[in-house]
Amino acid sequence: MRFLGLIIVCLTGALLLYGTGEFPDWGDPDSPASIHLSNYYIEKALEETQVPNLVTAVLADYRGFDTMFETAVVFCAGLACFLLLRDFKEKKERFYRHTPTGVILHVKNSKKILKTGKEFEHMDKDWVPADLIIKTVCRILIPFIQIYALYVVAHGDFSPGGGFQGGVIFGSSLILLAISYDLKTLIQRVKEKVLGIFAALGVLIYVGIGAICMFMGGNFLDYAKLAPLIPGDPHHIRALGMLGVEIGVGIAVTAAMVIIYINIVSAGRHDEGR
Amino acid sequence: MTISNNGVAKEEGNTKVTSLKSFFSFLITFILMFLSWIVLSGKFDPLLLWLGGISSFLVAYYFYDLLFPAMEPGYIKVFFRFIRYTPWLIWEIIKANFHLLYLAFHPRMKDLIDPHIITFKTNLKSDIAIATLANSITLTPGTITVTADQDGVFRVHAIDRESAEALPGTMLKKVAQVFGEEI
Amino acid sequence: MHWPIDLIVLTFVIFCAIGAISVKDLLGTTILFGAYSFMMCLLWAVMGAVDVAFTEASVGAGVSTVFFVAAVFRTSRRTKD
Amino acid sequence: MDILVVLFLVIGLFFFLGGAVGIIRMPDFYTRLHPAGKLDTLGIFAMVTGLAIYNLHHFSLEALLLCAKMFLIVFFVFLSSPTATHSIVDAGMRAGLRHWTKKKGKG
Amino acid sequence: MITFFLSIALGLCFLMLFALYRALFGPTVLDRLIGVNAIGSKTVVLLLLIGFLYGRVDMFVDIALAYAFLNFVAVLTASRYFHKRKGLYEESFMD
Repeated sequence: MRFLGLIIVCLTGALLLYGTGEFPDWGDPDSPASIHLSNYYIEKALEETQVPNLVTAVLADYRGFDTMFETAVVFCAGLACFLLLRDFKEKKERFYRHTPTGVILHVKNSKKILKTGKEFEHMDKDWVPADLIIKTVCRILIPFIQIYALYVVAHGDFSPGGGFQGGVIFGSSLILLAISYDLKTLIQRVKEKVLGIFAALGVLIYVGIGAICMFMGGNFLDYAKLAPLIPGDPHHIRALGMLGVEIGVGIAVTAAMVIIYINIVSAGRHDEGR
Repeated sequence: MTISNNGVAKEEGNTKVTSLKSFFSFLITFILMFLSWIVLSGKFDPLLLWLGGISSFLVAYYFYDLLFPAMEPGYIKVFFRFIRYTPWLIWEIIKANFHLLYLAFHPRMKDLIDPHIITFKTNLKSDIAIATLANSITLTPGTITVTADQDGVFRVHAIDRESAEALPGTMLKKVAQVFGEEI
Repeated sequence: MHWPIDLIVLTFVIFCAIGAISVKDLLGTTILFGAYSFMMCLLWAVMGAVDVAFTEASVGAGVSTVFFVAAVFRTSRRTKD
Repeated sequence: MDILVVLFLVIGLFFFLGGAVGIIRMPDFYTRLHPAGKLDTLGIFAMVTGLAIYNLHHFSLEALLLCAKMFLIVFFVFLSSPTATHSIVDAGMRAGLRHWTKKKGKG
Repeated sequence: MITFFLSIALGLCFLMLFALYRALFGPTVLDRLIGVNAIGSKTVVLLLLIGFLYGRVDMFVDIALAYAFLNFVAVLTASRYFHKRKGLYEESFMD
């Protein structure tokens, strides 16, 4: 059976390689892909949008619908992870740890919840104490990473990056908090509810900017119609609209990444860690 | 917005001092974040500067206790002493790296190396001093910190006898002097 | 102009891909997949597609490795075939 | 000036070469980490210094800020690389990997 | 100077082969991790060199910075796995 699979794969590969012979050359100026739209983008984009980074102009302005639904897909991924994995059932077994000595109590099959205070605290089976060096270094690094992520979001117009990449980096800085301390620390700082609201809010910002353009009398996501609302140079209005959209994407992606991580790593119970 | 296992001392009674301290740590975090924003951005556009201000405010407001859990006035001195410590560390790293290069290119390497684990105890108290010492040990070739815990007990994996013998001496003294602790 | 780097990195990408599907241990596969993403990011950067390289570096190498490790952590490390 | 750049880059490459050879030749996991974690760090330091000097040929504020940005990478690597090394060693210790010693080194 | 940068970049690519060997054929998972870490640290410099080859360093520095950070996160996550699960060979994995 595996041999048959190998033969089929090889045949398909050979067919595809045969098909590449008909392709235009690499970087051919007369290829169908680069005679219609690309020239227009390259010539007009800077003049029309005042955004130096062509990729951002294409992604957030000319093909704004595409990016909007991409953001919606990321949001849906977060939602799917939450709905499939989140487990609201009450735990049967509980673990308590005596803080001064480190003795672990294991309570089975009891509905009663012991009182936790200074002496005893909740803990989980998988919990290991956070490593001192990793903890300290991550504590120092995380704010710098976050400012870098926000920089990437804000400078989507000038340099590579944008909402998606910045959001992912911000999300992984929060994930780093969960890795270096434990999951409880992250959940205490950033509540689950807040994450859900933010994930929806990011998509809402994107759609809302588009809808405001519609109310102002333009097409959906036609940023030029926003000019009366915002003071400043009307030439830059498209760049400003793109900035708003990027911020929405960043918020949505950050929240979705953290939701996915939390739900996967604790199998939906949110209890790994103390 | 505090980390429970962070060792943040919560003294009851003088909440005013605590809030003042947290305000100072917020301020210093804000300034650091804004400086790094300027270095990253490299553009002095008013819109971008405003955005930088807002982002550094957000980071400093929500995560001020990460960078400086409890701001002490002595931290500024520690910072300058740390800057004076860095060139010595880099020189030490370069010096010792050539030793490791010699080991890596030696044809009879397996006769030269003799890996073993040593344990020693120090009296360092604060987290950041222990982490600095551990990272310095790791950066100086020939030795890697395996574990370092709250009590200041270090387990170090050394690649040969020579680099193991030099271990707790000068570097520990320098680090303790930087952070103002007893040896 | 940069075709030597292009060619070498492309070869490495193929090695990484073959390694990632032939290793039996799923954690090892995850790590090799991270290496594959690193190489892929380098390849995009050599070709001049800076934004794609950034996306690959942030999503492929960083977050997806984290998610895969988290998933392996909750399931098992064996493959069935 | 150019000589300095060439010197730094070649030194960095040499460190990287040492690290690569060490990774191949060392007998076990723990000893492999020694060249991997540290020679690479110094290699990055040397090479970024060389590139920053090259970048300062046309002196301006932007070039200076770009150099600062490059040294941000160095700062980051100097903090994160030993931590990653320590983390890997700790993982190996907890996983129960024996370390290579001279007496039973043949195995 | 550009030719020199290109040759340095080619040298780094060649050195990457050693780390790739360790990543592909490392006996244990942790050896692979070392290999990936070494690949990452070489790639940071390689990205900067490519930036100089294109003459647009300001763009490539961003990627290099993000790269250094995400390499750290990936390695930390994979090694944190062993802090929580004990044992290199798990669940009768060896047979």
